Parts: sequence; C-alpha cells; structure tokens
Amino acid sequence: MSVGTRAVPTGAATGTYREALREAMRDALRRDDRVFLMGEDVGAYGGAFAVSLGLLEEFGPDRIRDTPLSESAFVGAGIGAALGGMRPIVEIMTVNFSLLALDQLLNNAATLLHMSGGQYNVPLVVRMTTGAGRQLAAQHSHSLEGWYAHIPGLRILAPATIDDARGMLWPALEDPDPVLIFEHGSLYNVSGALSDPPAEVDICHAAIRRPGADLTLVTYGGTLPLTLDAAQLLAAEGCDAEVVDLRVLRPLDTATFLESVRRTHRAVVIDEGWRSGSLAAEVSARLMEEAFDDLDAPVGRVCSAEVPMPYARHMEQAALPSADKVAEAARRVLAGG
Amino acid sequence: MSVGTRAVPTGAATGTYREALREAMRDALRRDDRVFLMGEDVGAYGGAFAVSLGLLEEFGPDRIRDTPLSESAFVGAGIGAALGGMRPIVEIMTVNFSLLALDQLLNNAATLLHMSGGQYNVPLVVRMTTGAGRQLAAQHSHSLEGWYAHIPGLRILAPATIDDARGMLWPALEDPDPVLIFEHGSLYNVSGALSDPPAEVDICHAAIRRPGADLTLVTYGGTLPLTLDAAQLLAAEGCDAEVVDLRVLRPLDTATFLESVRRTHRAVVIDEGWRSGSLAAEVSARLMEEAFDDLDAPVGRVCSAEVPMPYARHMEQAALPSADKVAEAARRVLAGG
Amino acid sequence: MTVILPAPRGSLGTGTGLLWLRDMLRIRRFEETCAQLYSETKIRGFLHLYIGEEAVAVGTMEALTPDDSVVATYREHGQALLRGIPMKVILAEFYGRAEGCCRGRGGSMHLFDRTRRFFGGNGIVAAGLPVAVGLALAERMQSGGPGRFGDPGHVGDNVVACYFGDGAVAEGEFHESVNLAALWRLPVVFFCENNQYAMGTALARSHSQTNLAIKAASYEVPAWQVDGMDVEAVASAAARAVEAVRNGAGPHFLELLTYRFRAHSMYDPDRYRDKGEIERWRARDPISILADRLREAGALDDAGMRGIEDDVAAEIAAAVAFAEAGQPESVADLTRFVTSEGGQP
Amino acid sequence: MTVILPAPRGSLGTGTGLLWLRDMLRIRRFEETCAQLYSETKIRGFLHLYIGEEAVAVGTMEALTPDDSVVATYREHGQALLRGIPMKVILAEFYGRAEGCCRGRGGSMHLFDRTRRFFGGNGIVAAGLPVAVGLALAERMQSGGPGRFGDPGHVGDNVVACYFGDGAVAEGEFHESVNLAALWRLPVVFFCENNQYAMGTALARSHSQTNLAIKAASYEVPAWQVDGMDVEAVASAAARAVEAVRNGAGPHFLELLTYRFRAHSMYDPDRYRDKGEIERWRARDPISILADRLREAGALDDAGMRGIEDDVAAEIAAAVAFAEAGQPESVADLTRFVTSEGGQP
Ligand SMILES: Cc1ncc(C[n+]2csc(CCOP(=O)(O)OP(=O)(O)O)c2C)c(N)n1
Ligand SMILES: Cc1ncc(C[n+]2csc(CCOP(=O)(O)OP(=O)(O)O)c2C)c(N)n1
Ligand SMILES: [Mg+2]
Ligand SMILES: [Mg+2]
Repeated sequence: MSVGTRAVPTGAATGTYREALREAMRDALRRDDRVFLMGEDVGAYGGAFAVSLGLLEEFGPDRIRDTPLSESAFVGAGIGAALGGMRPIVEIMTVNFSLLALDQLLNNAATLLHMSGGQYNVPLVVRMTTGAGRQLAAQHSHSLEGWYAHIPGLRILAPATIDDARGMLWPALEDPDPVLIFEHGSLYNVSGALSDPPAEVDICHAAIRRPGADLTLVTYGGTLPLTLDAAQLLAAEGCDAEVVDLRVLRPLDTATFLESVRRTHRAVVIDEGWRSGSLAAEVSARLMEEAFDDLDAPVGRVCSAEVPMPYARHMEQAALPSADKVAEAARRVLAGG
Repeated sequence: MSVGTRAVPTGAATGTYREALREAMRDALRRDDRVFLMGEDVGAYGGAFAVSLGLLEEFGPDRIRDTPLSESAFVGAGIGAALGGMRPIVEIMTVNFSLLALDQLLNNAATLLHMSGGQYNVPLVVRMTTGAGRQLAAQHSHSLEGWYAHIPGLRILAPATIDDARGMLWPALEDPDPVLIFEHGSLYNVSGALSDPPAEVDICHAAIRRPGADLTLVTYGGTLPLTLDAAQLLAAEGCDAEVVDLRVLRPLDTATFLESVRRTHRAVVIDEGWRSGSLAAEVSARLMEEAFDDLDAPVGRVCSAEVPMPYARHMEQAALPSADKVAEAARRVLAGG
Repeated sequence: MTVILPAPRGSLGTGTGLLWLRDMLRIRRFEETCAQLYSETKIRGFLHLYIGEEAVAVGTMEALTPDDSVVATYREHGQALLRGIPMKVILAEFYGRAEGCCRGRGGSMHLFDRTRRFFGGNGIVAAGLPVAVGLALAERMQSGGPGRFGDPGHVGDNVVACYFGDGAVAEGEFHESVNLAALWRLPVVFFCENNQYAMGTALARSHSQTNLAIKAASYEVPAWQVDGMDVEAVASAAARAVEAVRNGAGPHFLELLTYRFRAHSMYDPDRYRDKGEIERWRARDPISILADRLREAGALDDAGMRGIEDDVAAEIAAAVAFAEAGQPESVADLTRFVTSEGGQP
Repeated sequence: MTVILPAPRGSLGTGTGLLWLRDMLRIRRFEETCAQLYSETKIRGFLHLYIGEEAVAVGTMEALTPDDSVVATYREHGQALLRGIPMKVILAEFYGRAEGCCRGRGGSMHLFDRTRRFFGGNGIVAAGLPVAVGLALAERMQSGGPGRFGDPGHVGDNVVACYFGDGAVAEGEFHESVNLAALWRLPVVFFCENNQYAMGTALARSHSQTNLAIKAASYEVPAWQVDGMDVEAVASAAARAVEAVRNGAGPHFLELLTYRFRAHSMYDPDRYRDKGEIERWRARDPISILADRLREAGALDDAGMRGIEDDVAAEIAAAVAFAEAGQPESVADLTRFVTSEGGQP
C-alpha cells in the first residue's frame, strides 16, 4: 500500500466544524491507503451527525464501512485492524454508546503496549460525539470524556475550534498509540474560516483562546464558546479573563494553565461533566499541588448539576453550565481571597 | 413473601472480612424472602473469592443463582428483578469485568428514577471485588470505584473493616436506590472480632479510624491498612496523624474530612486509582473549595502510578501506594506551607 | 420455525377488528400530529415515529393483561398509547410539561407508567432486554409454589413483553438476554420489530443471517416470523406465543416483519432507502389492509370510518390543548428523584 | 454441521505423529513443572493450566503458517509454546523476569510475541474475539486485488486463529464478533475449546443450547464439533476449516470437545466436579490415545517414549535454569511503554 505524506489542499474557504472534520477524514483517506472509517451508519446514512456525508460515494464501502449495532465488536475490530497494519478511524455514534466498548478501549487498546513489554502498539483513532444541550434526555447527554482521560495509554483530544476539528485527525493518525477524539454535538454547526492549506495543529498542548490578566478560565470542547461569552460579560465589568482551552485531556498539559494561573492568581474550571469526579476536579487538584502559593482565592468549578439530564429545555438548561453561571463563579472567585 | 426485620445472631466471635460478608448475605437471605444472590460462580464454585461458599447448600439454586458469563445481561436482570419487587444482590466477579455492565448501571439503574419522574426506584445491590496487589496484571487490577462515584443516582460503598463488611449490606438492601459495594481483594483474609449481634453501621458517613491533631490522611477501602501503618510511622516521628476512612464514596461525606482538616490544617489523600481523574482529585478539589483558608500546605495525593499494572511483584509494588509513600507525602506536606 | 404464518381466516370478530382499526388510527394520527408539532418546534429532541408499524403493537398487546409488563424502545408511542397511558399525558411529556407521564423529564424516548407496568422507553439499543429478563425472573420467583426453578410444569405466570428492533439483534445484549431467558425458562416474550433498517443500515448489512427467527431458535427458543402488516396474523401469533409463555413453556420469540414509512427520526434525511421500496411497503399499509377486510366483511363503511377518524381527531385535539396548557416543572425540582424521597439521607 | 467427525483412519504419518506426541508432552510436562513452581511461590498471580486439552492446540496449530495470526486466552501456554516462543522465555515471564517475552509484565495470562504474530494472552473472557476479527479485516483489506470486499471468489488470505472457551460463548462479544466476521466473510477461524466448564459453571448451566456448533451455525458460519481428545481428528478438522477460510469461504467455527484435568486455576479448589466425571475424561487422555495408536502402528516403543520424555525434561530444566537466572526489570522502566517510544511527546 502506498502511504502519501502531503496534505491535499481542500479549496474550502469557510465552513462548519462538521465540514472541517469531514475534510480531515477525506484528506487522511486520500493520503494514506491504510486509513479507513468504520462505524454505525457512517456510510449509507452519511453519519448520524452527517460528518461522513459523501465519503461512501468517494471511497467506497471497503473504506467507509457501515457496521452492525455491535459497539464492542467493531471497536475491538478497530484495535485488531490497527494491530494488523491498518490505520482505522472508528466512529462511535456518541459517547453514550461507547460504554459498550469501554472494556476494549481500556483493557486492550490502552493496555497492549505496556502489557506486551513494548511489542504491540495500537495506532487506532476513535471519534465520538459527546455532550448535552439538544434535549436528548438522560441516556443521550453524557459528557464522559473525563473518564477516558483517566486511562493511561490513551491520548484524549477535544477539538473546540474549526482549526482543531480540521487539524487534529492527521497527527492523531500518525500517533502510534490510541487516540480518542471527542466532538461536542453543539459544535457541528459552528462555522468559521477554514485555512487552505489547513493550519498544522499539535495534539500535545493547551491553547490560550483569550489572553487576560485578572483570572483564568480553564475549559475545553463544548463549553469553550460559553466560557468566551462569560469572558465578555466579565470584561464589561472590568475583569480581564484569560481563557485556556485544554484541547488535550490526556496527557493533560498542566504547564499552560499553571503558567496562566501563576499570572492571574485566580481560576475557574468549566466542564460539562458532573461535578463529583469531574475533569475539573483534576485541574483543581493540580492547581492545589502546583500553584497553592500563587492562588489568591480557591479555584472554582462550574460543572453540570449531578442529575440524569432532563428532557425539558428549561430543566436541561438549568442543569448545564452557562455563561452566566461562569461569570457568577468568576465573581465569587474575584471576591474571595 | 414474608419480610422479617430481625437480625439473626450469628454466633461467630472472630472471623475474616470474607466471613463477615458471607454472614451479612446469609442474614439478609434469612430475613427477607425477596433477597437473592446472582452472579458468575456464586453457587457451585462457592464464589471466585469464596465469599458465598456454602450459601447454595443452605438456600438452593433459586436464591443462589449461578449465571452464564453475561455481565450485561445478569446485571440488567438484577435491575429488572429489583423493578419487579425483588431485592437482588448481584455479584460481579471483579470490577474489571463490570465495564461490560456499565451501560446497565449508568443508563438504567442510576437513571430510571429521575428519568421516570420519580416512578421507578431500583432497589438493587451490586457487589464486586476491586483493586490490585496480587500480581494479576493489567486487566485484573483496576480500581475503578472512582468512576462509579461519578454517577448521580448510585450509592457507592467501600467497606474497609470487618464491621463494615458485616454491616453495610443490610442498609444497602433497605436503600430504595441502587447501591454498589466494592470489596478490596486484599482485605478478604483480614481477620478480627465480629460483634454478636452485629454492630449497626450507617451507609452515609465517613469514619475517623485514628484521631490525630497534626495532619489528616483521607482514604478508603484497600488502602486503609497501609494508611494506618503510615500513621504509625509518622507517630514515631512525632506527627500525630488523623485517619479518615471515607467508607461512602457517593454521596461523599465532605463534612467529616472537612472538619478534620479544619483542625489539622494539612491533608494527604490516598487512593489506589490512577492519579489523574482519581477520587483523590475530588477530595482535593473539595478541600480547595471549602478549606482553602484553613490549609497550611497544599493537599497531597498518593495514588497508583499511571500505568497498566505490571505482573512482576516488584513492579506492581512500585506502582501501588504504600505506607512509606504515604509517610513520605505526609512529610512533604508537613514541611510545606 | 421460520414459516410466515398466514392470518387465520374467519377469526376476525368485527367488534375486535373495529377496535384494532381505531387503535391503529389513534397511533397513526397522533404521530402525524406530533411530526407537525415537531416542525413547529413544540416538540424537541429525538422523535421516532411508529407509522407503518402499528399492526405490530396492536396485534401483540392484545395478548397482554394489565398484570403483564411491557418493556419497549425509544420508538414506543404505540405501545404507550395501547397500554392506556392517556394521549394527553404522553403529549404533555413531549412538550416537556410537568403534566407529562415523566414530568417532562423523559420526552419521546422515555415514557414510563408505573401503574400500568410500562417500563419504558429505553434509548440505548438492546438495553431493555436484560431488564425484561429480570422482570420475568421476578415474576417467576414471586409466583411461588411448585415449579419455581426451571420446572416445565409451572403455570400461570404474568408475562413480560419485550420489544426491540432488528438492529438490536446484533448487540451482545440480545444474545446474552435470550440465552439467559431460555436457560432459566423465564416468562418473557421477545417481540422483534423487524422494520428492515437500523437507522440507515439495511438488514442484510447488519446480519449474516437475515432470518432473525432462525437466530433466536438457536437458543432453543420457539421462534417464528409473522407478517407484521397484518394485524390478524400478528394477534394470532402473539396469542399463541403469550399463552405458551404464560403456561410455563419458557420464552418465545416473534419476528414481526414490518416497515417504517417515515424516516428513522425527525433528524434523518432518509437518504438510504429506495423510493420504490417504500412504495411497495406502503401498498401493504396495515391500516388499509384491515380496513379493506372490514369493509369486505360489511363491518365498515365510509360513515363508520369517518366516525372513527372524528373520535381520534377529537382525542388528539384534546391532547394538544392539554399539552399546550401544561406547565413546566419547577427548576427547583431539578435534583428531586436523583435518589428516592424517604430513602437513605 | 453438528456431527462429531471421526479421525480419518490411516492418515497418521508416524513422523507427524511423533512430533505431535512430543508437542503434547512439552505442554504437559512444562505445565506440571509450572504447577510445582507455583506451589513453591516462584510463579504468582493466576495460572491456568491446559493439561488435558493439549490435542486441541497441537491439532489446530498444525494448520497454521507463520504468516497467520493467533489470538488466545489466559489459558494459552500451549499455543504460545507451539507458536515457537521459547519455553525459557515463557517461564522467565512467569517468574516476572526482564527476560520474559513481555519483560515480566504480563505473566501467565498475557504472553505476546510480535515476531510470531502471537497476539496474547487475553484475561477478559471473549475480549480476544473482536481483536481477531479486526486482524482478519486487516488481512482482507491488505490482500488487495479482486475480491477485496465480500467477494466470495477471493483467495489466499492469511488466516487468524482465534481461541476461546465454552464460557466465552455466552458473552455478547462472541455474538457480535461471529456475526461481524460472517457478514464481512473475514478469514478468521474460531476454535472453541469446550472443556465443559467455565470456572465452576458446567456447560448446561451456561447455555440453553449446549451444542455450540449449532449456535455458531446460526450465523451462517460452517461449524462442527470435533473430538478434542483425538489429535488426529482435531488436525484433520482444522486443516479442512483453515483451508476453506484461506480460500475465501469466510469464517469457520470448530467446537473442540475437551476437558481440563486440573482445576480452573491454582486458586480453584475444584469443588464442583464429580470425581467420576474427571476419571472418565482422564481415561481419554489425548497423550495416551496418541501414544497407544503410535505403539500399535509400531512407531513408538518404551525407548522411544523415554527419548521424548528425556528431551522434554532437558528443555524444561534449561528453561527453569534460565528463569532462575533472570533479572527483574528495572523499576525505573515502570512507565516505559505506557505510550510508544518515539511517538507523540
Ligand atoms: C447502543 C446504541 N447504539 C446506537 C444507538 C443509536 N441508534 C438509535 S436507534 C438506532 C437504530 C436501531 O435500529 P433497530 O434496532 O432496528 O430499531 P428501529 O429504530 O428500526 O425501530 C441506532 C443505531 C443507540 N441508541 N444505542
Ligand atoms: C468478562 C469476564 N468475566 C469473568 C471473568 C473471570 N473468569 C476468568 S476465566 C473464566 C471462565 C471462562 O470459561 P471458558 O470461556 O469456558 O474458558 P476456560 O477457562 O474453560 O478455558 C471466568 C469466569 C473474566 N476473566 N472475564
Ligand atoms: Mg429496525
Ligand atoms: Mg471452559
């Protein structure tokens, strides 16, 4: 099989997060024969969220491979195919269904390299939709990427911008180890500029999305937009908030948010997961350990209410982080200490 | 069906943690006709860790029910049986295999009551072995109770003492909601006094296992013994450590460890889970939020190394918390601030 | 095992037939209204319509008593209505109102009714099967007396009816659940609604063996295919299966061959189906089949049909009015029922 | 589909027969030594012995080439030895030494060897099946040329041999994996080692249908039962199945009827089996069966047997010496290989 290395220019000038993800896949499928996409309804249906729309027609059913409803088997098959020399992209329709494949991810994908004493690496990429906000109720609204970020051996990515949606896939495929990409459902329709040729992005570092001096807001993925909104609200009140987008949930880039908090001395962590045992707890604990003397006030957290997500819109909104809640938490942190 | 309420005296004077768990089941099976035990090898084999040894002979195959290797189905069946009026105790052989049933626990057991607007409660008890330390290698050494403690709607218990092993089951069965009980594999052979009649234990509060004034060590389950050992080491150095056993991992009893830390001003959290995203992170984050001004030094964490657990004994020991590592972390916290 | 049973001729009591027609129309018209309300954004989230499959729910649920239990999927409006949950309470649920059967917390995918032993409404494909098996286990264990454990002579259980789609059959939970039910001879009847697609994935792209009754039979479970567009055929097969289950013969499996006339959900642009295929199935509309048969038998004429349609329309209008007038649940109640009230503190 | 094939008479080349005997004895004596070393606490963790089942690994692996892949379970010492991993390297692994095939990280349950396409060694029951299906998918996609996707005319694949127990058949992953392999006609051969028990759970308490070949056949997978105590029968069935798979006929399934003479693991007090049952199976010891046949054919006498035993004993003694002399991996390497060296920083 031939393996190209050149990024194919896409020609697209502006587009959506969804299109950026699709372009990234199209590009990878063109560049490397070993790449294929597999998952429920990625082909004939065009992807449950239309991310892979058109790819079946372009690449055929061998490389855009519809699977039965068998999450454990097709994720495990992705692991096997990766071991066998392919570069599979496995789409799990949403994080909610990924629990059915969690054993494969934890006990095989993440473990094989270490357990085999360095013999078998697993160059697998898994993509899935995460998050709430579309009134899909208790079983379809999870934000469980924090769980995956607990697992040694995995790299966990959360593209929150169009450039990241476009740029994270190729380095993920180049990573010899398993990479999981979490796409927040509320971002698919976000549109913006798509650079051509696409911007190179790294999959190691957090990014500062808004520089600021008074307070650090740490977040990732679906809550980045509302966190930026909160920064606007705070700016109107004279507080200049810095916004850190974690981007890479494992291995967590502590240095970037630490450096920020050492400058601002105050922080709020925003995370759509349930509060107890959230990724936000980990960020807070690291700040405790590494920035205790730099903090002027305790680090705040804004997470989802600890309830199964209700269907009714007003209840769902009440359960989720919002710009107002972030601003409110920030005000408390500014007042404290 | 008849439902008794009297605890049957056991006659046993001393015994092991394993026997305490068995007595608790025997007692519950006698007291309440609706109680039954179901899981892999709980019957003819006597339980993978011999916890249910002899119960098949006493209660018969209808109530001590061997299942096929079908974790999702028999845990889901436990949920259904609970909905149908029974009081099932489901044994998942170890936490490692519980991933195969995680969807049932998260999306059905934990969710049904809220999602149905209060109609369907799920009085299910699930028991499982957790933890490492017996050279069972990467796939059989997980400590994932922190994940379960993330899930609203579940109560998570971690008996670390013989009294808790004996006493937690009955109130768990009386709880109208799903309760998960994590038994650390290293505790089964621990022996000690078994009070008769058994001590009443609550399943709501943490316990102070060793009072102390200089530092709080917060832990639970399998790491309680080594934490008490560390307290001994520290005592020899003139540091009087208080040891808090969380006991209930969800809902976490913040008040008890908070009150302790407000007295001692210093804390180390010990948890066998991997550090990033551990339950220890949650405890640290809560101390950040609630005790910031009381802390004289940053809260420390002693967790497992972030690696799939190796088989070789020296490597496994290197990966796990130990009394020395706890004492070392405590010394750092005592020196800091 | 795998023949498609013809409807038993001449068994159609016209009274029953008219009730079935009415029930199918209630589902059909109600869902047509829901689709409309969805485009008006009165209803949100996922909405999976049962249109085309009505004969399955109507024919199977005919065999159940109020003491039996029902476990369904996210495509459960038909079952919910037939089980007796008032239409207005269902619609209020879709509106996210406190008057809904789950206080507006469940929405279309998660209808529950404790008093009617209706256990949902499950959004995870195949996740209802283990729960149904457990409910059947509880029935068996509580029925007491002789024949408690695996005794084939046992009689008189309540039955658990478990619905799921053709796609669900590929999930591991199907396999584990059917085996467990068969191993323990539990009183559960598996109703597989084979509408030929799992979202956009056609049956033959999901299963190496597309005769799903054969798959089920490999667990030693009596299983057969039924024309799911013919309510009489469904009712007679279901009656036979449910009776056997009730009498202690262990689980049974029916594969109900049907088709959804609409897209998978309101999100689905339905790109993957051939229009001709849809037309061919529409020609076997279960409502027309039954209505024609009733007309032939002289039990239905235009006026009769109009009467039924008017009744149904009135019920729907009342339901819409009720839902529109409904109130949102108080946000203060968000954390209510995460755990039981009066449970452990 | 479900007859037990008799061994083809007269096909036993005595050269091959002696090699098989030797291989079975290597497994048997090696594991007997391991059991001894376990009681001396030289080996720890779980140790699952294959004693009694040797004909299964020996007969099936005969059909594989070095380019084929093998996926096994925690009861994989036999397969590992036959695949060519040196005994001393396996034993060093059990000792937790850096010289072990996984640097002492895997132990008995997790043997791997990349150069020999030996993919473990999996401790989660049935979790190897999806991986095997994926390896077969990679074979298929990389074999190129005509017949890539589901073309029955495709020829010449490397084959993936996937081993698992009777207990594993109850897991959802079995169902999902066999369906997927059959649906995509992948070159995988499923070797079900039916030793009648899953830990303490007898076959009939795990499966409503105890003929596991019938279960597999319900996926449209050619499947049959084989006398797993007769290495000739196993070898001829495996040759036939592997050849078909190699020629593009899609997955095949063999149910190898066997028995473990020892307990499930060294932890298991073996309370659940009838002693008479064990004796009946021991009377069909695969090593005796083959040895007797070779003696009958004049290919083996006492001296010959002693020669083989001596060779095996020498290999074992060397392995023990090697393992004893092995060194522990440096603790500084604990975090090595959590991710790949030279991978993303
Ligand atoms: C475990 C799981 N995987 C995927 C989905 C997404 N999904 C929802 S419905 C559906 C199709 C199910 O098809 P089928 O079982 O045939 O039922 P139908 O919708 O046709 O009634 C899919 C893939 C899900 N809800 N759960
Ligand atoms: C998913 C899972 N459940 C339970 C176990 C514990 N366990 C290990 S081996 C075993 C029995 C497996 O039986 P079988 O598949 O017949 O293989 P055998 O051991 O007989 O070779 C069990 C229950 C496990 N390792 N994985
Ligand atoms: Mg369907
Ligand atoms: Mg077995």
